Amino acid sequence: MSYVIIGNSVAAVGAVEGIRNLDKVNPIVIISDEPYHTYSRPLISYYLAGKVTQNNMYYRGKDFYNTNNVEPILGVKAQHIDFDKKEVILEDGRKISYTKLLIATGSKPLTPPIEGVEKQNIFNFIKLDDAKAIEKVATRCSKAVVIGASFSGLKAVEALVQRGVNVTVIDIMDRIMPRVFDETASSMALKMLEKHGVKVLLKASVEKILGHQAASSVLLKDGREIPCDFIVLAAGVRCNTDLVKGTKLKINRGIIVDTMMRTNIPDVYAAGDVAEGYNFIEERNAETPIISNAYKQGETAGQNMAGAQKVFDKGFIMNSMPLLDLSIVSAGVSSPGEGITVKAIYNQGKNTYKKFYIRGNNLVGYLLINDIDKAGIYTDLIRRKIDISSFEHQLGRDDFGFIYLPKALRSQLILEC
Amino acid sequence: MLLREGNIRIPSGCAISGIMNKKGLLFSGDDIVKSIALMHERSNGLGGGFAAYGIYPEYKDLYAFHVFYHHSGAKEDAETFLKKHFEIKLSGEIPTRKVPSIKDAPIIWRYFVLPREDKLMEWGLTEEEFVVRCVMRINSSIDGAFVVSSGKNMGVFKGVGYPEDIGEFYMLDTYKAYIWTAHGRFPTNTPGWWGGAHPFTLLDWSVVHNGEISSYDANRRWVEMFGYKCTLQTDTEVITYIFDLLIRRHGLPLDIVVTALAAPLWDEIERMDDERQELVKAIRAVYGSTLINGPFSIILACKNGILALNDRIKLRPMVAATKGDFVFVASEESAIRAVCPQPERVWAPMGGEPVIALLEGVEDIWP
Amino acid sequence: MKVIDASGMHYKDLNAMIKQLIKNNTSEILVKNVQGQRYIGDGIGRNCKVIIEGTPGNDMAAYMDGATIVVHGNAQDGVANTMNDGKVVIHGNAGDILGYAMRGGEVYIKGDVGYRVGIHMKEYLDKKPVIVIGGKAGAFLGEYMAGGIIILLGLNVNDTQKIVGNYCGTGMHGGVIYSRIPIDSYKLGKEVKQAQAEDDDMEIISSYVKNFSDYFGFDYRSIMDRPFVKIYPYNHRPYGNLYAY
Amino acid sequence: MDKSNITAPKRIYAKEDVCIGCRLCEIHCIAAHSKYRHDLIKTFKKLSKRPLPRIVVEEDVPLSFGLQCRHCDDPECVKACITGAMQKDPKTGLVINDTERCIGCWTCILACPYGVIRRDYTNKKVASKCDFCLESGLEPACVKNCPNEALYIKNTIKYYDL
Amino acid sequence: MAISLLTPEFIIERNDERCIRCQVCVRQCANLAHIYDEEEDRVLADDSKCVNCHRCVTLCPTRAITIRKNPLEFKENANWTASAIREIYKQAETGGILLTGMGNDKPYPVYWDRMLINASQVTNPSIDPLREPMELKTFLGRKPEMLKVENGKLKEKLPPQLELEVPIMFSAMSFGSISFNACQALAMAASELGIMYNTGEGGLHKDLRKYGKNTIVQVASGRFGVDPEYLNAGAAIEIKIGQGAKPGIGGHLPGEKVTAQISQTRMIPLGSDAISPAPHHDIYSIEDLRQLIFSLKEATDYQKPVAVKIAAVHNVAAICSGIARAGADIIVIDGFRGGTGAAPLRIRDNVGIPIEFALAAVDTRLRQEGIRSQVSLVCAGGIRNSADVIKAIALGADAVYIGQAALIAMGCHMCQKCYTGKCNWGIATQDPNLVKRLNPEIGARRLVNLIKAWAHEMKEMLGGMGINAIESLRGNRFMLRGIGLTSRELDILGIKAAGE
Repeated sequence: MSYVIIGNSVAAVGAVEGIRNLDKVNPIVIISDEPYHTYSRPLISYYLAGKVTQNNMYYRGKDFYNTNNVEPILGVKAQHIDFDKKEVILEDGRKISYTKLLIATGSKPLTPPIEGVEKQNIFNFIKLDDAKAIEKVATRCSKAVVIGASFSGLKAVEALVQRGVNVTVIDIMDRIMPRVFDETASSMALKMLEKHGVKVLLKASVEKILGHQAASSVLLKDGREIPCDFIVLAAGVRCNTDLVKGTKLKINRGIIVDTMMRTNIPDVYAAGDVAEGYNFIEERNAETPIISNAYKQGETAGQNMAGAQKVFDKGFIMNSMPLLDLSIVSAGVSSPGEGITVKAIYNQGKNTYKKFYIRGNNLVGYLLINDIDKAGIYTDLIRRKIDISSFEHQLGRDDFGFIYLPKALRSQLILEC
Repeated sequence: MLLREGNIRIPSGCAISGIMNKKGLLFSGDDIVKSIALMHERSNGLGGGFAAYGIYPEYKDLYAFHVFYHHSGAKEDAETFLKKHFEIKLSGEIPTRKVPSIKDAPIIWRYFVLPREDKLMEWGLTEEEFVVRCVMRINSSIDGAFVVSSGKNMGVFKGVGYPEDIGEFYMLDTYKAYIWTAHGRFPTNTPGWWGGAHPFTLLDWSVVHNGEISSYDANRRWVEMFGYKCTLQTDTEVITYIFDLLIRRHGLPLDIVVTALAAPLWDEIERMDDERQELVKAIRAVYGSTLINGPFSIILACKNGILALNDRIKLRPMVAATKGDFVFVASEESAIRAVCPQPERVWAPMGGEPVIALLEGVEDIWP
Repeated sequence: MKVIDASGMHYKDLNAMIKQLIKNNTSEILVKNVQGQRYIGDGIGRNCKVIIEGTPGNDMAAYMDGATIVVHGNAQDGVANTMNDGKVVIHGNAGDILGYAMRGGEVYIKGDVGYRVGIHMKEYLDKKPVIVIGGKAGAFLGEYMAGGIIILLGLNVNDTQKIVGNYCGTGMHGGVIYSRIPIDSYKLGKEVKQAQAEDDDMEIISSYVKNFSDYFGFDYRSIMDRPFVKIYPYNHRPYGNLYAY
Repeated sequence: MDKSNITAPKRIYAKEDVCIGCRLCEIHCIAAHSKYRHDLIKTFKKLSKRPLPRIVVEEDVPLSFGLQCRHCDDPECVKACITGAMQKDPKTGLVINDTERCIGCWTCILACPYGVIRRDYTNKKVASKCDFCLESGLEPACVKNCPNEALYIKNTIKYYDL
Repeated sequence: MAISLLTPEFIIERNDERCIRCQVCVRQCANLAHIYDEEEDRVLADDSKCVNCHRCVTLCPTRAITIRKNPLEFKENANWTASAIREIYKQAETGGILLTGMGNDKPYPVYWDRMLINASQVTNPSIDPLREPMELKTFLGRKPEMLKVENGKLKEKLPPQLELEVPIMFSAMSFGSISFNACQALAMAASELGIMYNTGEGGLHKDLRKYGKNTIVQVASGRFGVDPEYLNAGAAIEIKIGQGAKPGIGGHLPGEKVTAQISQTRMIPLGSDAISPAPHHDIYSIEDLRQLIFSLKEATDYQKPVAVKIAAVHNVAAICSGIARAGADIIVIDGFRGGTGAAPLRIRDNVGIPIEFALAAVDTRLRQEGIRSQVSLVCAGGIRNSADVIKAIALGADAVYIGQAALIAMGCHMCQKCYTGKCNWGIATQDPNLVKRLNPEIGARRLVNLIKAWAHEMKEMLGGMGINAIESLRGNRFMLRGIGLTSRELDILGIKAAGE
């Protein structure tokens, strides 16, 4: 019996811990093209901002592989998988055979089809190496253009601002973080970004990137030209399915898995950003590229690989994003839809915003800005599909908490920890 | 002037001894004097006394009144009262010997009487109750007169002095009885009043007692509700009344009375079976005020026999012995061996465990 | 139906006998020759009818909790004292403090009642005690009354002034007294007011008067042929300002 | 699940019927986690930047109760943590945030079903939560100082037996 | 509004060096005497609202608060004392009856403190209660004059008795006058101690029915909550005629205290006044009392002892004789120091007599009539410690009731403001925000501790007297001596002077 995991991020760690929960003996091999000990990708913006050192980015302790009896094969890309022979073929030609295989290759950046995008000083922002590369050019008073006011784009903006870089953000949409923010939220963020000297250009599409070898400015379709020393691309990510494209492994946007993280091929599992698991709010398979999800999927896959019968069917999107002065959290549904009631409370004085998406008797999504300390309770209401009808009117209170839950529910939740 | 018994409560310690022949065989007072004399150290010369049953066989149907008079006026008053309520069949001075240590003896007189029929009718009482009331009347209202004993075929001989001297004084060697009890007294302070010596009696009952009970006033105030007057304020007196009330008037069997006076402890009661528990709880609930609390060992005597009893946690000594038809009880074993060197059985009864000796053929200590 | 001849019986024995019969599920008991035996029906919680011939003693139906007692004769004092539920029908007069602290059930008296009737009557949730008096009532009717209904019919009263004694409703802080004859205001306690009974009042009155007429053979229509008045408290807190805080 | 692996933690529970809303638990919690360790006067008089209370009294008069980290068996915050700072100690069963590694992304706040993790900006931006007064020998200051015994510690082994 | 002439009685002193602005005091004062000034970041005090209940003092975590009597003086006047003047101001401002709470606080002599207890020396032994048996068990209830025993068995069962492990009970305190949590604490403690608590006239809450074995249910003039189920729910029934704190007058629970729970328990509508008339309107004479006693016995099939509680008044001995003869199984006498949730000040301070005299007089009288042993005697009203209990029993009581001592054990600080309903200790209040301050478990524990401590002390005193069963102390007046008493007082108490 041998376990092989392709990928070395959160899903992989979850899998190792899931396997080791049940099987302390059989070897585990981790294969990753990155040369690093397992680290947390979202930390790259903090790394870039100078808030964490590389040493503090490791998701688990230095002895993680050792204590868990894992053989890491790092800095070597997996080239191919022979599902019939149950072998993983590495780029250096090595063949690693497996009894159970987990594919946890994560996601990769989308490169927008812009002229000049191949020039130097244009970076993605997804891996540690990306951050390390940006670190070199992002000097004080340098000028940066970030393309894409998305989650990762804004995290890059934050990091750059904190490094003293002059930043311009460009997005084609009329508001920032369009998938999560509405007009109100967006304008709160805009106001804050402006305060920090960030220029935000909305409804702006990039015509091309100018410069000799290196990018020197961005030309917009409306003719404006934004000079810059470097560019960060944050146009989004997609599942990194390169390894298995064209095989018999079933793929949609990501690798399709059931609630036990099994793919269509026996003994092959997938977890994390690469997988398209069950999203219980949307009640269909969809990517839910967030850490807790990746961990739980990995853990579930690991346990099942070790012989358990675990199900993880509680996947849904949630995000926390401290953005300079704002604390932003969201979970579940983030835009109005059929059968969904939206309640929004904006408190200008306190500069807080709360928005709830309610379907029937259930909370299915929310967005909070600044007043976020009780966010997890809302998340749990979503996760447990709790009937909120008796206290729905209390949801938006500033002091919302367990005290406003019905006594029976409250006691039940407190007991079930 | 020092107050005497009746004016004040005087605690005292003592020695007690009792001898009984269960066949009713009469024997002289020599033994009891010898027995009590052995415990000389337990007395202080301020009181000694004896009760004897079976001493007046020829007058056994008459009440024998032993009376102290402290002056002749008292005798006149008392005799007027007696004549009014009783037929006096015979009377006379109780014979005594001169004993150097016995001083200040009162006039000691003896009457054999029967209640007058017309008075009985008039008072509407039983003969016994009538006698009790009359004795209490004399003791409480005729100054200088004190009825020492008033039972049938029995009598009490007591006074101020060591018991052996009192025995000598009353010439007890000349009497024969089937029950003898004796008492040597160690009062804490007293001018020495003859009436205050023990035994205390009522009708046939006599009690000798060792110890000072702590429940005295609770006991006293309870029996006084039933018409008794504790004129002496002594433990012996109140114990006698409790026995009289429970046995004679309430008609309770002796074991119930013992359970009331030396009640089992609650943890003991908890271990009893349900029926017994209910009974004992009821006894403690109803007769709680008769619980004699504090140190005591007593010998209750009446014409049917004797009962010796210790307090329930045995704060006072008591030894019992048997030989043939004889039963002995005393504060010390040596006091028994002084008159019966080789008893068949000697034992120290446990706290609250009664020693009962009845005349052959009788069922209970009363009637 | 079981019959008990109560002549010469002590109340303790009589009541024990009645209780035993009820325990054995007797549904109707006739007690003959009752003469002053107290506490008949006290605390009885079962559905059962006790018919009394004679003069029952005091505290009849005290703490009663559901039985029915019919008295053929007059009743003495303390009928339905602290009664919780059940029915008492008296074919005659009744004495003082009838229905003291009564919480539920109904008492119908064909004739007159004594002093302090319905004193401290109360009500709670579905419990609403009712006293219907065919004749007149003594003073202090409904004193401290905290709930329930007293209906005073005054059927035998020639002098309307005499339908009730003085201090009617004094200290009253709940419930209502209906009277078929208006009561002179000097007879009322300062805590109550008098008004014409309204339609919903008349509805309440009529249902009980119907029972009354059925029990005692009166003509329902002629009783209801005139408007009633109601006496009710100004508020539930009559002594709110009595104290210095 | 392999039960032998899990140490049943002790948990702090509130009796809401007798919580008097005095907030002494919060006050003592602050002091217990300040550098003056339990010295209330110094903590409050000398420190302008004080730790946050890790127990939060919720109040909707007359109801009130304190709530703090449940140290869940299957902690959402640990799984959500992007740095690995939030860990469940296998020995004590406690969920402890390593504030050296925490970077204040608030993902744990987003995940905590009880809303008992708070943003602490006092020194470094970190998530603040109950540590069961680990450094005071696992004698939580809130429980020790509740004047009405409204907080109590219960071993939850029973829960595992279910 | 015209100015009030009433100046603050107390002054709240706050040591600013110690105050950490935690505002516990602000949150804890139901009288709003503490105010937090956010602008100044200071806690201020409104002295006029302080009742000196010590809640803030006790809860302040830095002990920054103390409360003093306001040193402000009126001109010295032996007749017009400060309280006399203040009472006039209060009445002149409101036109109302002065109300007060708890027992008479006037400096009348406390006769308990003028009686001394005996101990054994030499002539009989004292007993060591730590190692030797020492019995406090007490039965309350009617006793037959004598037992009838046949073949070693009881011929007739005893009438129903209350069996107490310690001759102390918690006296009647109604749900209404005190909080549910206080009632529950009393019930829990009574049940653990094997003694009784008393519902007072407030009915019995359904959650407390499980303590029935240790409950005395009271029937008072208001008959609140009285139905057959209630009467049968306890171990005994007590008819309340009077109360030591307010003999001769009724009670009155204002509507605002009639909360949902109280309304349920008393079986009256929410928010309506609960008025207890001064008399039972079915008792206008002693023979009527007999009628009520026996109606209760009838309703409970003679299974429950019936107690009758009266206030100690001038003719108490004769009244008690009547009560005993009316069929009461237990007589309760409540002395003029008895507690109350609310009483008119003038009544409390001027009506009634000391329990010590009342008890002695009643015991003596019942013994003179030869009926003392048939009825149990319970005394109440200002029993403060185990020595008071011992003295009461030696004077003739079978048991005592404690009310105020129990409340103090639960946290009462004797501020005497029970009638305001704002008891900061959660005892005399129905405000749910205050009620929860009394944790019933803590309350019960403190009560149990108190009674156990007293029981222990009583055993020590009994042991000293050479007595090992409490019944041997009952009426054992030889165990008492008076000090500083006139011979008339000694006579009434039936005791000798110290040294006699």
